[in-house]
Amino acid sequence: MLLVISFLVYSGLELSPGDAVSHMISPELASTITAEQLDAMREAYGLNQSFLTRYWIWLTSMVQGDMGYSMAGGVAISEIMVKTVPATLELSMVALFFSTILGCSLGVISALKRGSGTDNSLTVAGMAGVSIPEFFFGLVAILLFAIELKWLPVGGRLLPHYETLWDRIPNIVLPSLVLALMMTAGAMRYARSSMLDVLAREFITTARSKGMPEWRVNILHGFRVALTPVVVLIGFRLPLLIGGSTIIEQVYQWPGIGSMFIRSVRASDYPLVMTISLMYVFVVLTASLIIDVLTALIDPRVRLGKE
Amino acid sequence: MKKEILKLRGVKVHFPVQAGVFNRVVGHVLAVDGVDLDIFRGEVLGLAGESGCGKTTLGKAILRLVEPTDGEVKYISLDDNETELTSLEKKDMDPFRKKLQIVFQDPHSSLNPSFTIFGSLQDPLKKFGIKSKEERRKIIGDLLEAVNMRREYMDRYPHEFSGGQRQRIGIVRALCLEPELIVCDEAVSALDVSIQAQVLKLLMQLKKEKNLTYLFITHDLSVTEYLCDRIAVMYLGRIVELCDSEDLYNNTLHPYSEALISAIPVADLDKQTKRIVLEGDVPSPVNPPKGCPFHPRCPKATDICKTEVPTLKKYSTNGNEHYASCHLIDLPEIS
Amino acid sequence: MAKSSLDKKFDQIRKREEEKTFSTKKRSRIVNKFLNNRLAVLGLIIFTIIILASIFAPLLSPYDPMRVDLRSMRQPPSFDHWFGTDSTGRDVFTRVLFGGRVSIFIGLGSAILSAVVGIAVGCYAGYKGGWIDVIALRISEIFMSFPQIILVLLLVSITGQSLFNLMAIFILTGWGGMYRLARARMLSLREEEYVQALRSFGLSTFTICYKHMLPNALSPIMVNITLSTAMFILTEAGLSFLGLGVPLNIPTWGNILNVAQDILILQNYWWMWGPVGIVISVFVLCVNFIGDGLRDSTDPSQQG
Amino acid sequence: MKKLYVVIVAVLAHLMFISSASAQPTNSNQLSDPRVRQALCMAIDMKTIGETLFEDQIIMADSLLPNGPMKSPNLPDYSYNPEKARQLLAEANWDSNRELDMVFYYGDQLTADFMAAIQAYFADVGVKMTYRLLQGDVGAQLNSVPDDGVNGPAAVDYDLGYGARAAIAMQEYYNTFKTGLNPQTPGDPKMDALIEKINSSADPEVLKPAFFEIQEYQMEKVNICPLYYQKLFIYESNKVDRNGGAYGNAQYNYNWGITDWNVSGGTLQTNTGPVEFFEQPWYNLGLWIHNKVVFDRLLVADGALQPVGCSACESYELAADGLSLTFKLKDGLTFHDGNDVTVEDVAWSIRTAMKAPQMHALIGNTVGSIKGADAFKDGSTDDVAGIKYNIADRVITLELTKIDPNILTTFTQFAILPKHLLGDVDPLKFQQSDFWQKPIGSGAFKITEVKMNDFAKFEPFDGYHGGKAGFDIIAYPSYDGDGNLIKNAAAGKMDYGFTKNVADVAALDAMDNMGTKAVDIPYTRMMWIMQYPKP
Amino acid sequence: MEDKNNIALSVRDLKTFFYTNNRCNKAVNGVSFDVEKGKTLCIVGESGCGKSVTAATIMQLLPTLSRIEEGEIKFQKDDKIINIEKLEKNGKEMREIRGSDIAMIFQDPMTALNPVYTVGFQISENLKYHTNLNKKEIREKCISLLNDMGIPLPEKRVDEYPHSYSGGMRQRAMIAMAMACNPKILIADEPTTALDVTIQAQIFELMDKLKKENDTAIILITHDMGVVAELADNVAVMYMGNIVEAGTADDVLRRPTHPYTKALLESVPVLGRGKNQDINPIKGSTPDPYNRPIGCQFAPRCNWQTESCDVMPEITQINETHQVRCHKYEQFFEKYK
Repeated sequence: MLLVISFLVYSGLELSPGDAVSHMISPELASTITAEQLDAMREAYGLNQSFLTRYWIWLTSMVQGDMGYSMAGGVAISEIMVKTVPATLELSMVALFFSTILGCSLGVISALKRGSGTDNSLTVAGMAGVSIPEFFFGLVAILLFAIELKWLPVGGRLLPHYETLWDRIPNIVLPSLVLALMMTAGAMRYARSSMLDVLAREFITTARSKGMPEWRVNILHGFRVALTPVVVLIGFRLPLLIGGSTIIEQVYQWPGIGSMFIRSVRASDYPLVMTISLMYVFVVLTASLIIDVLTALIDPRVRLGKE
Repeated sequence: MKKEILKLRGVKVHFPVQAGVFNRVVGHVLAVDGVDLDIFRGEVLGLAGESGCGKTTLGKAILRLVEPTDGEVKYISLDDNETELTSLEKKDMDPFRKKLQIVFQDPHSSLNPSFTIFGSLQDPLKKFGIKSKEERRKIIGDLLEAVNMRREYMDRYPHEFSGGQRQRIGIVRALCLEPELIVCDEAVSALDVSIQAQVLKLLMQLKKEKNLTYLFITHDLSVTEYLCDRIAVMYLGRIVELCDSEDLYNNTLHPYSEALISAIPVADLDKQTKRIVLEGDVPSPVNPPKGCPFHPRCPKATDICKTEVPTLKKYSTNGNEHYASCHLIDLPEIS
Repeated sequence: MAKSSLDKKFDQIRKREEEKTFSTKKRSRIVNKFLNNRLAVLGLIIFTIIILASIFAPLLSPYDPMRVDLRSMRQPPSFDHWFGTDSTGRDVFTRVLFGGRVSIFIGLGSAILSAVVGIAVGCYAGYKGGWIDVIALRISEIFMSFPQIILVLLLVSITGQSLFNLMAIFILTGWGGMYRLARARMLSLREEEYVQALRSFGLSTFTICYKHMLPNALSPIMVNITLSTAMFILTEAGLSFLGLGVPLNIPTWGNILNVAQDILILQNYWWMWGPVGIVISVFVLCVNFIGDGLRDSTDPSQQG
Repeated sequence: MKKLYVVIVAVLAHLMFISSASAQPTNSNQLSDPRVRQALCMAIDMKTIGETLFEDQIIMADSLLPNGPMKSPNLPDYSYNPEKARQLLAEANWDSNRELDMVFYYGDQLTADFMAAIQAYFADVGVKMTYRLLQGDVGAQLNSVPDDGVNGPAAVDYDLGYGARAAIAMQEYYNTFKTGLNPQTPGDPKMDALIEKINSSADPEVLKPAFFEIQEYQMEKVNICPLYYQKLFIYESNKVDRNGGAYGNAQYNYNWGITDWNVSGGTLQTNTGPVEFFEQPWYNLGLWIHNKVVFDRLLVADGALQPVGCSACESYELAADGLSLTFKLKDGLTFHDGNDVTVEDVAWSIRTAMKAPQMHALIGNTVGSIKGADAFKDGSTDDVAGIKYNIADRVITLELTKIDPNILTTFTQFAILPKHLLGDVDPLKFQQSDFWQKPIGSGAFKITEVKMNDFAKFEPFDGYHGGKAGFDIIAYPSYDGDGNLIKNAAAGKMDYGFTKNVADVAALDAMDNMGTKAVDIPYTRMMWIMQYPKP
Repeated sequence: MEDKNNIALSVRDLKTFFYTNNRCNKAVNGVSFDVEKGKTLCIVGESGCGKSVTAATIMQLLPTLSRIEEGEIKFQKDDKIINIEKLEKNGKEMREIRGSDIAMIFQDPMTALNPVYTVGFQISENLKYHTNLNKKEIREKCISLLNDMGIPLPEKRVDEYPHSYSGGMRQRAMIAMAMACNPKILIADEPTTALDVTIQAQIFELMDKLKKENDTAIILITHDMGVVAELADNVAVMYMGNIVEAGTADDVLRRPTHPYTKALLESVPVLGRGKNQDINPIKGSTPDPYNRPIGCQFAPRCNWQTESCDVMPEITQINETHQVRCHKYEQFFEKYK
């Protein structure tokens, strides 16, 4: 699977105009560089070899655990990854955490109060949450909280002298909240419908027939079962989260994998684009694996490997 | 003289069981595990058994709605031509599809909710050469009247009908190509008792009018007894007993049939008998027990039952042929 | 004991029932249910208004969306310019209307086309199974193992920016979801008895799956189309933020909203981004409402 | 018959409007007709655009060359004149169905608005035009030169291009119009001769008439349409006091007296910090903050980039014939790691610059004119004949094969890099060295902390010959023209920087804590016009 | 009627209406019956007749869009009579009755057990809320209950999840859950419909045993006259929200007095009567609950319909135990005697 994807991405990049060398030359200075110089650079970077050869070289070194070097700066890609991946993970995990908690609880409340004013307003708010373009939302949040009210920083992740975790929290608040709010809406809708689904099931009646208090019926029997599909769906939304973080990273100057990806795509930095794409795929596949494990933990039917 | 319409020889249907990350096949459900059966023209053959015994799968295998894994299904035409159905190409199957039809159990899923009755039914007619729309409408209209429904109903949607009416439309569908054999797959099981009787009567009446043969699949032995000429009892993919319907009740040979009959509650206070309560559940058809598949639950099981698989042998009761597969029958076997 | 609002409603219904004055309008249950969903109806109304306004944009506005009037740049909303003017003096209201044409075309067009592709493949693969299914499944997995925006970015940078390319990319990335949905639906429909009945007549695969089964799979697909319309419109806006969306010479909602990147404009010229921001959000919201309403009304498991 | 008519019209037009340029298309591309090009120039009301879109922050342009002593007083007037434009187009039989394809490479909103304005003005005179932002390999899409430098066809596919040319040396504006070097303009022997002329001397007085002539000739032919001269805007927060330090062309290096600045709070926050690596300083000479503060140069320039004296050198001497230049290095210079700066380092830097591909044209021209450079480049020698040095005396002499009018300017910009750290690097992969993760120079500030992508911290360097600054610098990774500048400035995260975007200026001026200062720079925005036949 | 002390539960003129889709469905429209201690009352009827709603009403387990309109449900709890219909739906008192005094088992044991908890946990919940046993005792009790229900290896099975149980075992587990607190009344809503006949026989055996051992009154809801014949002490036949005939099993099965009861009995083939038995279908089909006939609900399908049937007939007491809701019962009774 990864192999096929890597080949497709590599061929795709081959089709895009220009290569890394031509991107190293800024347009305003481009006319001053001679063709010989460019060819010399191409040779130095091995770009004059045939497409398949380059792919093979890339693939074999990748298999050996050598991610290669970014073309633009010659920095080892593993080093870039070490710097950018934690940033993105930090952002998306915080967002995922908040959105899941918030989304699930609001969704459950909404389902339990089905048809009430609370339910309706939560539904509308949730819908509104997924209907606003996220960069717009992010920018307005910056304007409001960072520039007008000056409560929070405008962006960035690490600052000099900001050593402790506590120092770093203000920086993550805005981007993660914006990202989380966009996610919450989705999680809430899933939680609500899943919960409604479960509440209509017969074992809820069974639980009630045992004379247990409502909270126990709803939470222990209802929510616990509703959780499985919610976890699965949140897992499926993980790619969305990672994708969403790309734009949020841009808005908040968050030095994560997303902004790195955009830069490397623009610079046709093949090795970097390849590695990041594959990493994305890897993350998505890992996520689905984790989801499988999680569902197994939550749902005993899956745990025992039976239907 | 009785003439066969279908001959089943060693029919097996095995479904692969997939599991694990790579969906590897880890075993097979032996849904039907070697069935020999003759169906005679003009008879009603009941196929009875509990859920999971393979009776429905067998019915569908005859029509090749599921592909048999092994074995032969032979169709014998009126002029005694034998055709082996399971080895036919899909398109060569068409002339026989006309002869063999099926009525399903669930009146809710057996009709396409997006089409009117006519819309659902016209495509098969079209396929089998009835080109003009008027003609198709006439055929369907006539059949609707034959099942005591109004001709105009063909332009209504399924949700406008009650369960019993839908089941009758299902019968119309099976009848529209003038088949010779109809497989009734639990055709009345999902109906309320008051409706069930209507449909049963209708089926009997149609059989007489149109000279049909039924393979009547059901779990309800009282219905089988009422309706069928012969009954085959299945257990875990095999036929354990096959005989005239009256003999099954009066001269039961197989202990499973016996238990089954006794377990059926009878709405007659004068006929209450002692229940034979079987222990445990039907074993999984993925790993059927060794020896006689029934032995773990059989109250009469002996050592031989645990090791040797009994075959279907021919006996005679009441002067009729009576087949059963049990080691413990002390009747003389007829060759 | 004071009567709850639910009780009062019950009393009303009962009274109506006993006086036989309940409405007996003959409408399909689905339409009825949809119409009972106030949000969905509201969504449908606003959706229609926005679409009609976009279609009839030239009739609604005396201005040309491309007409530059540098001497009247950045004017606040007035009677002449309902939404004010932008940095080159173009009428924002007109641009929003014309931008809507393109944005809605991209959103709805891509959603419908990707649905067509997804359904065509999904129905067949879902019904027939076999190697076609395996291959289509693998291909869709490849597309779906990328976060969508990442894949779009990658493809945009490969193919270059143009309206056509963008739609093609949206279709390429969007068909997988539809395919899976159609496939899953087909897999469950395949077990329905009417399908088996059709098979027992030996009807062709094409007739069975596209004529008889497809209509029953349409409602979740419709819901999905609305949701992907919303998503594509938002993605288009996101891409123009990254500078990889529709070329700037074509006004789209994303391109118009993009001026908000400039903090100066964001702070001082609200009319240049406010109305279009609201229009995008409201439109997407309406589409979502409609989708939700459709989902509820076509879902037999939920009563209301 | 039709042909005859065309000829007559052409002759008439020739007589009436244009004195020397031939008033008819030279090839199948209608844009090769000078009347069309003139019309396009006259169709754009740059004055209004300047006053509105550009908030009065631009200077009208009448030729490629910026205003100054070299500017010819006799340039033709192509200011806004729609009637004349229409008339010229009519004469040239402009095909009103043709849609011109304008390309540009700036992603900002202002440029997009500018393009929309030009589109509108063109439409007004009956010329259809669409515009698109180039993606991917911009250089190749913009600047590929046709194989046949006279007849084409064009190697790239566009009709008009919006872009800019910045130069320190005035010759740089014209050198690319030589036959076979220009992607849009077909070669012309007269132009070649004029270019030869402006490169023939280092003496401004000698060059002046040559520049007049080439300007006038080019504007007659209108092979580009000058739009405006860009100003550069230096912004500073109220924490910064330059203490008399000069303001100049901040894209390059000049004497700005940073060691004397006062920065309240002791930390100067700025942008243009590194993203993945520090860019080597020979390409974008002064664009990044580290270019300016981490490295030292032999000479120093003033704000207008004229060489004004020594920086790392004790003294220098340019021979009267202009073919030999000698530097003597100051004593006691060290790199930030404590190693001495020697003439060996200078010589190695020059040699490496001959081979390294990403090189500013100014430096490329200078090092290329050193004796033996060609032989060194093609690998036939290991040494450059024209570089002679004595380590002990700290003296280095460069011998040239031809006059380089800008050689002193070059050494105000040419950073001296440490040989002991970079000596083993393949010049072709110069940028790929690990060195650029945390480079070491001999400039006023040393890099002490780098969090790539987040920030880089610079502290004053004790061993700098020009004195020690009293503040640290923190550089964030954002650059000229991105939206983050304004956000960060508004949040008080920006104390110094420069921009060329007038939209930024308006935003910055609106802030209480920020101020901007405009600097005239040689930076011409223009419209390229494709005169080769279509590919 | 018999000694009042013998009555565990008494339902009088109960009406429960449903309000879905903005319509009112009179699902239970005036139902009265008594449940005797230690006896089995079978409520029999076709789908949609209101028999399950009646059960849910007694437990106050109705869905949101429905309510008890009128009537009384009197439950005798330790010499106290409690009016269940007056209790708050999920209030404390109702919860105390549920599961401990009145317990219920459902039609489909596949869906009635929560798939994510062990069977032991689900049984113990009942004990936790209605007894003072500590954890260890609860566990022991669970195991002994499972053992009583005839589940092999209860020590092991108690920690297994429902999906590893077979259908019959699940229903046994359900019964164990219901019997955990020795309820006075066990409501069984079609407990064997989803099961095979051999398993059904096992379950009936078990219920019979429990009834005898614990003196529990059972309300058994079924559509199968055969089940009634086998298990019932008393029978109530329901049609379209009303009880049309009630009495002892003997009364109703041997001397059916209502045309509907009679028709029901005649429409199913009886095992052992062979091919020649006569079955008589009931004409037409069950009416649309939103479009009910006026008067006697069965009239349109009844062979004995007259004009007087346009008025809903009153309940008539034929003898001490046998009652019927029909205008013509006398002729009918005569004719079929």
